[in-house]
Amino acid sequence: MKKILNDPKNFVPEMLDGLLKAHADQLSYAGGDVHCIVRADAPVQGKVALATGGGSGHLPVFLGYVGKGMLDGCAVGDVFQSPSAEQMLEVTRRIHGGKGVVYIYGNYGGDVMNFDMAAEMASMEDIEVRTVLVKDDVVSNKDPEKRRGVAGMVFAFKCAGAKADQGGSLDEVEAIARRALANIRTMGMALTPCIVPQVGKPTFTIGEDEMEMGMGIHGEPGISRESLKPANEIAERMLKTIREDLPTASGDRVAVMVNGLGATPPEELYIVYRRVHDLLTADGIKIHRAYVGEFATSMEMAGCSLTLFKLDDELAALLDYPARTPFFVQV
Amino acid sequence: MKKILNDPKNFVPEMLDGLLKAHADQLSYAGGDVHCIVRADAPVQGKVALATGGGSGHLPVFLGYVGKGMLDGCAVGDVFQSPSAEQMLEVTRRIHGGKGVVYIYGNYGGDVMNFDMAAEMASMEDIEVRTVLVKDDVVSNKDPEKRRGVAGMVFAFKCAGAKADQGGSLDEVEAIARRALANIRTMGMALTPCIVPQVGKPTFTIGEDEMEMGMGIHGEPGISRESLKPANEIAERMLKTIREDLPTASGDRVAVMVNGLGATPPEELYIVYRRVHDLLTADGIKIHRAYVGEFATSMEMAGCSLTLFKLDDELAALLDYPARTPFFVQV
Amino acid sequence: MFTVVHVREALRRAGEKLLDLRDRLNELDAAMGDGDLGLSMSKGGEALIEYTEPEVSPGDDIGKYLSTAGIAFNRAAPSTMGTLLATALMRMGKEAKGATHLDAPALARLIEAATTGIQERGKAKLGDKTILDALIPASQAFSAAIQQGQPLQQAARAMVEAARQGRDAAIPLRSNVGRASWVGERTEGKLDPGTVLCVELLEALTS
Amino acid sequence: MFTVVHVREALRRAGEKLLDLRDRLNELDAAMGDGDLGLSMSKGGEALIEYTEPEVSPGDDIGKYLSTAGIAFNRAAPSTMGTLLATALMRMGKEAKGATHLDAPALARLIEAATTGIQERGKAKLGDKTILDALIPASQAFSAAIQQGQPLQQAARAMVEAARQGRDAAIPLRSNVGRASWVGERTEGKLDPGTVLCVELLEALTS
Ligand SMILES: Nc1ncnc2c1ncn2[C@@H]1O[C@H](COP(=O)(O)OP(=O)(O)O)[C@@H](O)[C@H]1O
Ligand SMILES: Nc1ncnc2c1ncn2[C@@H]1O[C@H](COP(=O)(O)OP(=O)(O)O)[C@@H](O)[C@H]1O
Ligand SMILES: [Mg+2]
Ligand SMILES: [Mg+2]
Ligand SMILES: [Mg+2]
Ligand SMILES: [Mg+2]
Repeated sequence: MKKILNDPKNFVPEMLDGLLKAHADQLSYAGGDVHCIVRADAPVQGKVALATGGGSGHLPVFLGYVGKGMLDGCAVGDVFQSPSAEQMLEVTRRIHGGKGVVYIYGNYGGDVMNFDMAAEMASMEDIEVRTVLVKDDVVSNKDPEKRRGVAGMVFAFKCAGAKADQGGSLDEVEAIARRALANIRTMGMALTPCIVPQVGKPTFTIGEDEMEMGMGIHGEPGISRESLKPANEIAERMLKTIREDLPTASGDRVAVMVNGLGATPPEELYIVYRRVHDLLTADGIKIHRAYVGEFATSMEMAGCSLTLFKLDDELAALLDYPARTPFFVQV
Repeated sequence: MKKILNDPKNFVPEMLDGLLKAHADQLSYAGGDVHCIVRADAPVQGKVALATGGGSGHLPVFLGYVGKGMLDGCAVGDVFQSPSAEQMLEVTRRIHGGKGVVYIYGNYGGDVMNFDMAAEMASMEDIEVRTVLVKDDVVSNKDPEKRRGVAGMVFAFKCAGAKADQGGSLDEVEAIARRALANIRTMGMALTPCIVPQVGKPTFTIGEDEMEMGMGIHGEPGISRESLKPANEIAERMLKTIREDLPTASGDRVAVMVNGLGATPPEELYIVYRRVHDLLTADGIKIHRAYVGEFATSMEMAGCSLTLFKLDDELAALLDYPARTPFFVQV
Repeated sequence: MFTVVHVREALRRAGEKLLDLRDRLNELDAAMGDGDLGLSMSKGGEALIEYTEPEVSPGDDIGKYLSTAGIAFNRAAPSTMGTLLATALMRMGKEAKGATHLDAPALARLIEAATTGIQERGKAKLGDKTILDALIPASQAFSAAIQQGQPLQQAARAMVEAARQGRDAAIPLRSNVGRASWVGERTEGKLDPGTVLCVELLEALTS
Repeated sequence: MFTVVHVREALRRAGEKLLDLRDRLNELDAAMGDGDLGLSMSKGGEALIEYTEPEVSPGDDIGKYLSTAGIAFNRAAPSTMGTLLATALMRMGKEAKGATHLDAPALARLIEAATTGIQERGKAKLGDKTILDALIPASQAFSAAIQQGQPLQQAARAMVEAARQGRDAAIPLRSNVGRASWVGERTEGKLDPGTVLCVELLEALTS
């Protein structure tokens, strides 16, 4: 296992300790537990608070988006594992600014059950909680309600966070998160597995010349294992699959994200972006903003995902709104 | 070769095409050659212009720092290969705002020779060029003049870029770049090689349980090949080596960069940062700013580097000054 | 009649079994999920072992003992299965609230409460290829045997046997919930790790 | 007497040799540098082959032909070695400026100019374990043989032999400039790729 770490058991707490030290001006933690990350200035009184959470190993997702204009708090679990209901409750208490809390997180079994428990407990403390599940991974299930959440969640954080920062009500912030997510689709592919530190071996095996289309960010098998294709073909197929699920036509305005899963260099991501850009532009679709880089990763997995976000005027303005977190700055 | 690309021969031009399309609001190119990247608003009249250049495969280095408050232009070579003197001259012409140009780039044979040729040609066109070589890699040579340039160059770009943005003269901007670099040291280590697309196989081989301390960013062998050590020990040794070369004592103020070489996840970088932070803090050294992430990479190489930058009041203020490029935003 | 002393021993055995199962569960989960079931269960197991460290007195409240075990288990293992098993412990605790002694019918009610808790928390049905495919028939077999007046040993054997049959009957099915459901038809023909866990845990608890 | 026709043929042979050497130079460079020497030289080789595509007339200016070849070579291969070889071509071009015919002493001056150009551009000395360790003795041997009135074939053989000896004499040395210098003592005992290139190129040019 080629990793720079100390005892694998301390991987997450040491990572969090380092991160809190590096970003003490922006981040703090609640309840004496470094897994309960909150904005340094939490609670922001009179603002709807946004929280997320999930397993570690996906930086910048999830905690990397805690900061001004995006999220107020994040409960951090062990690698690829949900945080506990207690930790989520701790974050919820600390960020609540009197106007309620919106949970936005990925549709994974453990997370859903724990966040549900946390929401039940929070409501017993008179904190109103709304839950918005991210289910943007188009190929993970035919039933849109059963899909898992991947990189597209960043756009939801961005728009809902902007709405909350602008003084939106609990209803309004929840509605923006839902409307954004209704217009967000992602598809991913992987070339190599990653290694969970405490497991110590790759999450799956794959041939030296193979790729897996539709691979999940925890190494969940995708829709097809096949020989490695050229970047243009990969880009085309991901875009086609997404557009079959999210109809887009000439005159539409979109944001595009080409996201690296960890080991894939930005150079390769730009080669993928190039093809996506050319195809969309050729169809008369306007690219309002392009995001190319690592936004939601799987440790050292090689591969990428493509996210399309169809915008209306309000969503575009919310996406453009400034934000500042340790991993995401937009001016 | 597990890479997402089309024909390896087109790796760099396709990457640049995608990048220019993604960041058309911030970047443009000179002389009809996508290898000659310049700020979209170049030339900025009445400002000293800053240029860099070097081989591809190190994103965000080099072109990723072209933007407001940092660099004006960058000549981009093929993977790990210098751009040509002609390309550098093209960039120089396009960014010159009447107050001269400062070249800041890494001390590599091919680059030095081509930039020297470019500077000679530019002076024949009455453009005054100053050259500042980056030689921050402490272990690459005992003789400081023969060292190679690595991640520390980003701090030099930042400070010199801020000085130029504030209206500094050619002498002043050059002096800041030199003063910054006199106070910057970096050391790196690697766990895995990377693959140059047109070569198609790893730059070196290394055992499954080995690391190389002092490894260069093109895979140049380092100072010792040894069994993989815990993160804390790696951090301690890099810090110790750097501090032997750049004396630091209680009361000093520094900026710290823990830089990932490509495949190493940010989680691991924060574990390294944590140890560096604790050691410096224990010695009474104040950490003015911490940068943890990918700032200078080697494609999909696993490993990291540590950079220490000893600050005086002016350098600290210049480091704090806002900047905005496609890869680096500071507010 | 069972007291908290027996419950403590049973939880301890369960905890040790979870440690033993680490590699096997990781492997099974890797084949159709994310390969971490052994990891999270061994953490839960450690928490149970630590939790059962202190002595108990035969007159202690069994319900409270089980509920608090559930909270400790969730803290240590907040994964899907960890949360389901924590819910099971908490529901058993709720069912046994105030009791210091349990007879066979009370034991059957506890197992029913655990099964219902897992169904409500996870919203899965029989045939979805989850732990429930082993647990529901096991719980039913146990309750039926107790109702028929069979001795406890025999009822326990019937329960474990029903769990085994449920586990094996689920092999050809396709996973319909949780991470494994994303794998789709490739889960057909494979053992569901949750059903394996169920069989092993029931064996450990009744041994 | 040599005309541009011979020069063109020589450059073409050099270009083809550079293509042939691709893998070998990559391997040698990987052992002590960044492993790209074969890559850049094959690009330079392609550029030379393309450059020598058009016919030339025996009366053309040899100097101009060589200078322009240097610019084309630098554009295609702006690496350390590429820039040095481009400089060599340009300096030979400067030396031969205006000439349509070259005799043996003129050829010797061309090779001396190339050697000086590489020294000035790269600032390396004899013994630094670079291409110069083969090129300087080769150039000296050629000039000496021509001065002694030896026939061209024999002078060429002396040149190549001197380059070989320089290449081999550099094996035990430690690289003192360029990327390889960072490798330090681990370069001792290894062939410098630049010296190998020098021998091969001189062989190709004189064959
Ligand atoms: N909704 C559910 N209800 C009941 N059991 C479930 C449910 N989802 C998954 N499972 C069971 O949990 C097992 C996987 O547990 P675990 O590895 O903890 O999941 P994850 O890694 O997704 O958090 C599966 O084998 C299955 O038996
Ligand atoms: N300053 C120099 N002067 C002359 N030759 C040099 C110099 N630096 C390096 N070399 C030669 O160049 C060879 C490496 O060339 P190349 O692979 O192009 O370098 P790089 O990859 O560093 O650009 C070395 O083997 C050596 O012979
Ligand atoms: Mg899991
Ligand atoms: Mg090179
Ligand atoms: Mg699992
Ligand atoms: Mg080289």
